[in-house]
Amino acid sequence: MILVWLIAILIFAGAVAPLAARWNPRAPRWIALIATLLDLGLTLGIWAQGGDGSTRWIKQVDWPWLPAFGIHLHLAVDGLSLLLLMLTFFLGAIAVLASWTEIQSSIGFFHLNLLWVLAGIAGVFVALDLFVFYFAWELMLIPMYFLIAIWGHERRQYASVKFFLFTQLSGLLMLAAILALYFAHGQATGVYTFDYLQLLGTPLSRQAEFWIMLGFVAAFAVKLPVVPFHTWLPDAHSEASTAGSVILAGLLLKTGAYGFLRFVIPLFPNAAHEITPVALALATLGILYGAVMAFAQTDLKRLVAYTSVSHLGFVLLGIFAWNPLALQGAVMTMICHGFSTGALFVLAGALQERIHTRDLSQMGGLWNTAPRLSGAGLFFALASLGLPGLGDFVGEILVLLGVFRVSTGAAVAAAIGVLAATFYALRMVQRAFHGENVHHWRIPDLTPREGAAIALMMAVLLWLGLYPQPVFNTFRPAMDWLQQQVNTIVMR
Amino acid sequence: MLLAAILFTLGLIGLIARRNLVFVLMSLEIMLNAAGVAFIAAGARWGQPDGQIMFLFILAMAAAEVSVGLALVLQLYHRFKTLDDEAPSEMRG
Amino acid sequence: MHRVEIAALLPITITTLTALAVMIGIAIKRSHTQAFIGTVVGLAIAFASVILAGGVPRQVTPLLMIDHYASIFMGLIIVSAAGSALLAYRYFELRDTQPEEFYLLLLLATVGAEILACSAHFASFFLGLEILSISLYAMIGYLKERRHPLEAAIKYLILAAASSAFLLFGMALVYADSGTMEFARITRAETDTWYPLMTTLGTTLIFTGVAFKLALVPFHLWTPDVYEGAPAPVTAFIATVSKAAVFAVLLRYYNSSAGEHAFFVILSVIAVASILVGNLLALRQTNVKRILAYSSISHLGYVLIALLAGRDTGNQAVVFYLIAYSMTILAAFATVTALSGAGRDADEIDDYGGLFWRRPLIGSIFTIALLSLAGMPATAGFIGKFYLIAAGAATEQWLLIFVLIVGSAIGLFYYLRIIEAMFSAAQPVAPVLRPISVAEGAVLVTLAVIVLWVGIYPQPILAVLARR
Amino acid sequence: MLELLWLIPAIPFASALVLSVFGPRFSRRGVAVMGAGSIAAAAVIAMLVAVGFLRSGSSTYTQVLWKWIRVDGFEPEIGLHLDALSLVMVLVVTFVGFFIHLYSTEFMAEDEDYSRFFAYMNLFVGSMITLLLADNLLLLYLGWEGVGLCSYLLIGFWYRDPENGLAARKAFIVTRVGDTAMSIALLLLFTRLGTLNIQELMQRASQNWPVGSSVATLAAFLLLGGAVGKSAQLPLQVWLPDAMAGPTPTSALIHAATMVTAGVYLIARTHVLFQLAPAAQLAVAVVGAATLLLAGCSALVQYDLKRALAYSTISQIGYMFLALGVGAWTAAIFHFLTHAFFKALLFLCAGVVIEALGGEHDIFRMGGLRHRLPLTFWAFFLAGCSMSGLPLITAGYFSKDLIIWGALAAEHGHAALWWAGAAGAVLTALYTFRLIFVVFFGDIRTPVIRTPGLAMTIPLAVLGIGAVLAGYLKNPLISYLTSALPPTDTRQRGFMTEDMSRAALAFAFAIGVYFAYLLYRRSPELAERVVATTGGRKVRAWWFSDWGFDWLYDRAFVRPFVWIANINRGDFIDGFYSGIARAADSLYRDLSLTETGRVRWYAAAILAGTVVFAALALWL
Repeated sequence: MILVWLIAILIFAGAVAPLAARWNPRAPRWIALIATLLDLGLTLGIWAQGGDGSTRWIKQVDWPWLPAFGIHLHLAVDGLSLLLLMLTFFLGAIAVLASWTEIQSSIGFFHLNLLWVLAGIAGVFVALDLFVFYFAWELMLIPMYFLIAIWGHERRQYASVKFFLFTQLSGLLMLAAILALYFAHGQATGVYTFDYLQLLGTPLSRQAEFWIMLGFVAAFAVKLPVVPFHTWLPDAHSEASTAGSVILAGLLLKTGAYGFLRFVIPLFPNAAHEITPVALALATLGILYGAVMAFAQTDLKRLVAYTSVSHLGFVLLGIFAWNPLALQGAVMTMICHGFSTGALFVLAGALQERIHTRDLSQMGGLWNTAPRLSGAGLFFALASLGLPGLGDFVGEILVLLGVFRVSTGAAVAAAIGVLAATFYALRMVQRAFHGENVHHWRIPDLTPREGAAIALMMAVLLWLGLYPQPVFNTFRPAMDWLQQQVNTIVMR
Repeated sequence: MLLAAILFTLGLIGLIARRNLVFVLMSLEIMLNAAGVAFIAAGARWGQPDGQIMFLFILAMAAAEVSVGLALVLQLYHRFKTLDDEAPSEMRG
Repeated sequence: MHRVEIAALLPITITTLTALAVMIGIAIKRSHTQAFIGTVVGLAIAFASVILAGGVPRQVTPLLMIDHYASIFMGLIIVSAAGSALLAYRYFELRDTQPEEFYLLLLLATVGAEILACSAHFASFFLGLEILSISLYAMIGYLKERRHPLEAAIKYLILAAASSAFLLFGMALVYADSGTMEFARITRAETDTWYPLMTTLGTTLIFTGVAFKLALVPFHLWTPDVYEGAPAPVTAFIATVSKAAVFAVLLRYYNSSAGEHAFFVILSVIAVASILVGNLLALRQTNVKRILAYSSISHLGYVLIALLAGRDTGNQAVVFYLIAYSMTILAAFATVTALSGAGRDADEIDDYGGLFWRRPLIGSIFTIALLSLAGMPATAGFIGKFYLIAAGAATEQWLLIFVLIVGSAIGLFYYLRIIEAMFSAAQPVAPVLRPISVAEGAVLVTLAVIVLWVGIYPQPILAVLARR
Repeated sequence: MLELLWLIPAIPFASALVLSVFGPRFSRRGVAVMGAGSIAAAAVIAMLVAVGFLRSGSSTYTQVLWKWIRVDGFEPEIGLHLDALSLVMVLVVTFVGFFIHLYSTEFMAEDEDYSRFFAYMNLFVGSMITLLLADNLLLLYLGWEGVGLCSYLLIGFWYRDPENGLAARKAFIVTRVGDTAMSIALLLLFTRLGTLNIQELMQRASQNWPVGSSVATLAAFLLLGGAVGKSAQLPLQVWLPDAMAGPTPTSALIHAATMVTAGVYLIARTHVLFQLAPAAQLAVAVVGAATLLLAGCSALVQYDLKRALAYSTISQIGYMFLALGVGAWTAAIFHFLTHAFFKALLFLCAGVVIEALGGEHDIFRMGGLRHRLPLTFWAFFLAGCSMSGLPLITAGYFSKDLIIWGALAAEHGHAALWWAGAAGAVLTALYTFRLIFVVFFGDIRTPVIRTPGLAMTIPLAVLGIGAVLAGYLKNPLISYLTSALPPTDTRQRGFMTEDMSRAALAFAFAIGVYFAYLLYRRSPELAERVVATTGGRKVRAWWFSDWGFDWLYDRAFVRPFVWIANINRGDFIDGFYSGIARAADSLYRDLSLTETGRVRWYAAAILAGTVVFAALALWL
């Protein structure tokens, strides 16, 4: 029940926001902030109760929706979903804070979209019915599209349409695959249902399993994104407003990774195991390619966007290493990437608000005038390059440790990817914050509001870097279960 | 049956080849009547009255068709001062 | 005739009577409002009678088969016709012609459509189609003072008549072979003569006639011109009533007789071509009515997939999709109509620049309609598309599904272009916008609610469809 | 007492955190007290811990603070491990570190980013101590990367000059190349041995792997990769000379006394592994020997005071590597100790000199400073003597003697290595006294504008004493270190005895000093004449440019990478998708042509369609 509330609060608050805007133009901000914080509080409450790793499904709700198709409103959280929900609401609140002064036009409609996209993402993370999952998966695109298309930057139209087309096309492939699975299950067992738990272990021929899996993989690979399906990402990230970029990088990409973990691996273990070499190759390619691309960018947000390609490569790598170390590392990387990259986008947005450009060549020497902002930039650049002691490192080292057992080559290449991260991270710091302040910027430093958001994210990253065990404990049951699904395959 | 097919083809050629809208309407009439002939032939084959009934329907319908058609052609002549079927082709693409 | 049969025929009868009543009313006193109210009330009663009569399947003479599907289709046709009528009132009010006869034509066309929906025989097929078509010629050209409606009407007339000729000739050929004109009894009588070839040929010709009405590739070329030229409420009528009625007959005909491999292949080719060509043609089109015309080509292509998939799922998917599509496209044309000033229709994308910011309600509704056309969740179009893919997946039509997916992606592009314009900061070049009337507002909101409701909780409709 | 161990890294970390958050609001005095005081506190605690540890009599002490990660058998802890090796190093780091901090309070007094400097410095000390005390390789890696980060931050401390930024990035990236090798070593070790705890790791390695096994060799080589990066040994030495762009105290602390010896520490820490991999150990020795010679040559021709010292650092660390490579483990650590004192001192003196001359780095614009900066001169002189190995008095002599003798006589000793060491000793004396003669003797070329205050002179004095007297710790220290490191197993090879080696070292010192005197004091024209020859000029340029390593790396790695990255800035993969978009667009155009608006054309299309479908139907 509380799961429905989580989403209902967001939808309701989103619907109220434009109405409240007529009463007071600033009201939507407060509404959005309160709604996200309320949800964050609720999820923290769930975590406090059941996040100790003792049970697999911490909360569940199962209502019939469209019985004609065997569709239920089946929502549930396990440790993995719970953590991603917390990330969602945390970054949601951050996004609201980051847009506090940036968004000055149609504030009500902006927050409607912001809250609804969060609702969609939350829906994706809790859905245990494939139809509901797909529903939420597609539903989050529309507000996201508006966030980019209305409040984005110069090339927002191009970027938003590209984003929409990529995700929609791949999403429909997944829909076809979902239906194929539905009928395959129905024909095999006589039970026509979209329920995830029932669809697990559907007997499929080798070919059918492969093709159905491919439909799912298409959707998740575009979202993740896997090179060469990544080209929507730099455009969308760089053209979106700050909140849009934060949500895209911090959350939307995670839905792709989540999809692999929740659906591809458990539903199609055999087929997924068969594509391991391809997946590992694409993952390492993504890590390296993303890093090289990031190095070459002159647009700050585009640079950060390509770092996401690189980091999400680690996630894919971890998922397809088929062992607990890498798997948990992948999840850790997902979570930490949400914070570190989200924060970088917040900073990029703060910069753009101040100097009205994202072009690195127009920056330089900003430390001089905005030391707190620059220091934060440095901090998150370091997180991005995998500095031990910060969260990203924990995830990456676990992935590397896990992958090393499976494929030395991939692990070594990925380790080189970590090295390559140094190139772009330092280049970014140099171009933006260090050097002489040649353009004579005089900009205000982080405001207390921004500073608080950033400091919180720093604290979280440090915590995750030095004492990540509570997080591991939370998603361990989910991962253990996943591992059981996998083990029989890997053993063979 | 063969006669019907030949008539139909003639009508079709007229439809595609003629520019004058009145001739186009006439061609349509020929095609419709060809279909009617075909119905009669088919009805004859089975010794049923259905074919001839259909022919009657077709006649009635063709009359209605032509009356509306001529009304429109009249209007067209009013507006465009021509009966060329190329004239009313402002909408395209 | 038994009473039950009379009851079953009630919708058609009531619509016809309404037409008569309106005609007499006009003869007595010319009053737009009176004709309008008469039409709407009559259609409302007709709709009620559909619900009342929608019981057991009943064959009324060999001509008409009033079964479950026919009832649903008639309900859909009546609702769509009523919607068009509601839109027409204000639209014609602004244009100083004599609008009363329009309702007469509309009702007649509706009668034709209803007959089509029930038809189980070539004769009723043909009669219904012609009643519908001839009324439509006049409706399209109703604004005879203007050039574009006239052009559209002439084009439609010539081509529709030609396609009718094809259809009739095809019917004659099939009849010649099988000796019956009832769908259910058409069989290949002999195999040793060349007559069976005539059935094949005839069926192809019938498809030509039907495909023309449904605007399927390659018989689609008229569509954009007619959609653009016709008055917006008439376009709405063509896009909904005419399409639904013809598809109803196609569904019945295909299911009862034509489900052969050759025709399966032909219809598959038509479906694929319609989806791709329709969507591609709309890609950079700047006229909203033409965009909707092209999109209708592809949407009918989508529906063909369900038809081809067959079985119960397929048939249900066809009906569901047509309902969803009709409601959606009606909402879209309602927006176009509601925004069209007296001078011209609001049909250029530029007319919609910044619409959302100036008219949030209409903007939202049009957005919902477009998203529904694009098949986004929480709209009727999504469930419809879901149903189509389900139907395809149930019979493993993977190629067709793939084409549908590609087509949807292309389609998304141009729907987004309109949405983009509505949400942009641009102002329209020449303001054609006018304040909307209460009736229009009510229609718009109702349609939007329906589209959303069907998108979120389609269970009632699914339940009706599943009933046998 | 021992329980206080965790405070040694914690205090600097806490101070760094406080300084970075609230530093800008503190007064300068407050920052100085906080910055230097935290290190003093750490040093005091380190001494208390040392006392406690020595009293306890055990050879190791482990303090687990908390479980860092616990995932599927991978269970590194945040745990500290104290033994003789780490104790010695922690003491040196905190002690020398404190004096350098003290020195910095005055040296950096004028700088606007005073608090940021101390925040970085404290962060560095904390990381370095973490590195030294880590009980597992992952935590060690944390410290390892932490010190690398601080090195980067401090080299680029004066961020306004892009040159500094470049040097900083170069330092970070080049060391990270080594770190990557090291991280792969971690992966390999954990995968094969199932733990990263250093003690367990060493135990399991020696149990599971025979001497010379390929896995051990691979692991050792990978660790060596990390070590050469951090310690600026061949082939990754290129970053250290440029690192001199940082403030001088930084150079003293990070790039001379402590961080750059982390590689030495790493190899000593994992000595079991290297003992299992003789090939890797030989490589350590060869790298050390080659580095000490090459860097010595380069040091000879530098005219930037700090760069010259940087090359001397590389060269001295080469000695340590040489010692490790031949198996003279304790000698390496002893040399680390003495080197920490004399090299820190040299840098601090250089800082004084450079400050005094208003930022002049070129030694040939210096001169005659002996009288103007007497204390500095004496400190520099003592440290120089120590580094060059002035026999029997200085600390450097004792440590270097051990190494050179070990190069011949230790387990893996070899005559060639001895000769390299001896030649290096000549070079050391030569370049050191070149600096002394050029900077402190001769004519005054640039006026002294500033003399050091108390906070700068005290460290000079204290470290000066250390540079001389630390040598007398030799015997107790070495014997104490053997509780953590294997004893050096020496035996005579060939005719040479230990005394002869000592004499040779003394002789090398004398030769070096004499030639330095000859070339840079008595008749500088002689040096110029040598350099003036074509060969001389070329050799000089070659040595000056660090044997062309920079040039090579630039062309082999940096430029190709940047070229590839920039040429693909637009992402060629996107071309595929825009190609699809273009194709759709042209299809749209073509198809639009069919919509002619002409009714007869439409009718023809209907006919054509019908014919085609009829044909299709009949054919099927």
